[in-house]
Amino acid sequence: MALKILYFAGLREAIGSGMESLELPPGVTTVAGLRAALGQSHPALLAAKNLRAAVNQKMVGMEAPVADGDEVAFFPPVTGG
Amino acid sequence: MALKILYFAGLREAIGSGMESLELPPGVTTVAGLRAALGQSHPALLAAKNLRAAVNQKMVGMEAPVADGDEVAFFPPVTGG
Amino acid sequence: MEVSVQQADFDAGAEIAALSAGDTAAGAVASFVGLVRGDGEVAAMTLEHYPGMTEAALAEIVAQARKRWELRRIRVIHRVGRLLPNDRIVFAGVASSHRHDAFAACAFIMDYLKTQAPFWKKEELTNGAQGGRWVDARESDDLAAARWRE
Amino acid sequence: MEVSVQQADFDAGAEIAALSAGDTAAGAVASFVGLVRGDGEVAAMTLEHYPGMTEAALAEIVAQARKRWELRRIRVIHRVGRLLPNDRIVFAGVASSHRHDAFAACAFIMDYLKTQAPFWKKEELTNGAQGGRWVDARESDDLAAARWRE
Repeated sequence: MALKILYFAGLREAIGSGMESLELPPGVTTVAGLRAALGQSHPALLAAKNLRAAVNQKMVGMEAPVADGDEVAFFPPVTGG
Repeated sequence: MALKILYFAGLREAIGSGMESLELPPGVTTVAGLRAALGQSHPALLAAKNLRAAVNQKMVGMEAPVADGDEVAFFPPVTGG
Repeated sequence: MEVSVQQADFDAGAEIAALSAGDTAAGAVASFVGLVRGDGEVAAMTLEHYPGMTEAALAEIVAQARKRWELRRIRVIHRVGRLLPNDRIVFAGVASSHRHDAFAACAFIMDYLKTQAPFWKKEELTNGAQGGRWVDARESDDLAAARWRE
Repeated sequence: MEVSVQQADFDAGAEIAALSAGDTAAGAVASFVGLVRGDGEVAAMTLEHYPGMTEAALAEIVAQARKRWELRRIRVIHRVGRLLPNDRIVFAGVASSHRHDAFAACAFIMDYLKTQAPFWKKEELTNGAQGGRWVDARESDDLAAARWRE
């Protein structure tokens, strides 16, 4: 089952897309690994300082696991409130 | 000029009056001294635990000075809010 | 008008709106509403106060808050007279550019009001106990006010 | 309903009233309204969010507050979309039997919301700078949230 990848705010604008769908790249087991793999086509993902991530709508650290079928979101630090 | 003495809440009820006017008793220079002097006719003033006082509408300690013409209030700890 | 002592109820929404109306520096409004609690034992309560001193004490509390934090508008309303369980008693609202100042000042005003403003509550009991019962001051309120002096 | 994410404005007075309506144990209602600040440089701002996660994150923050304090009703509303200076952005309201619990929980909810809820603000500048400017997260907000973990 494919991964659903979401981008928000300035990162979404830099990448030029808010969503994509792809198979889990071979060898990727964590958010950090996914970031590195996606960064090959989206350099903004690698350049982002303080990048935050969520897996299945829960904020997680970069060491968190990712698996087939997950919804993974990347975004800058939040600024609501 | 006479002192104006005010009593509030439970103390007012115990004394049976909310206000009286009197000359500064001889030798009385502080709130504590006034309390002792008034206590001869109002035992509730002496019996009151945690008695609070205000002179000219400012909360003060028992050691605060009193002078002719002052408005002095005695009352239990406040319970507003 | 920053402080009011009144029998009438207040409109918390209108007060909160007024605290920031037209003031684009007021990014944060913290407020507090105190209500009469009812545990079934208390049928009503009557708030007595010390006219003249009450307004001065509330104004002094507001002035102290302004010395401690960067604040915009402030509003304090305290009701007096007879109130029923679930009735509103007190409103404190503070506008500031920063939420921590607004929260701290609002909590400070309530803690000081509880120990410095001359109000006294007398409860009417549902069992009809004659004359009612004056509410005792709580040590926890003194401790709460004391923490701001540390 | 404890949390809402909506474009529409909210009525703080109605929300505060609802937090204690008919609940005689709710003697204290602390609330917060956050507004768009305007310093002349910012003409408007647009709030983007992560639909689905936003509601879950707010509900999780409310659940954490309930674990820490004795609370009655809680209400959190966050607006999204385009807002002007002085517009309301966020409401947080907490009812409790005790004012310190109400104040602490309301401040906690705001501190956590600022760092845990997926909202992002983009400012439109009055000088018309193309594309606007994303608001940077502030370290002070991280520190404010961190103090609750101590």
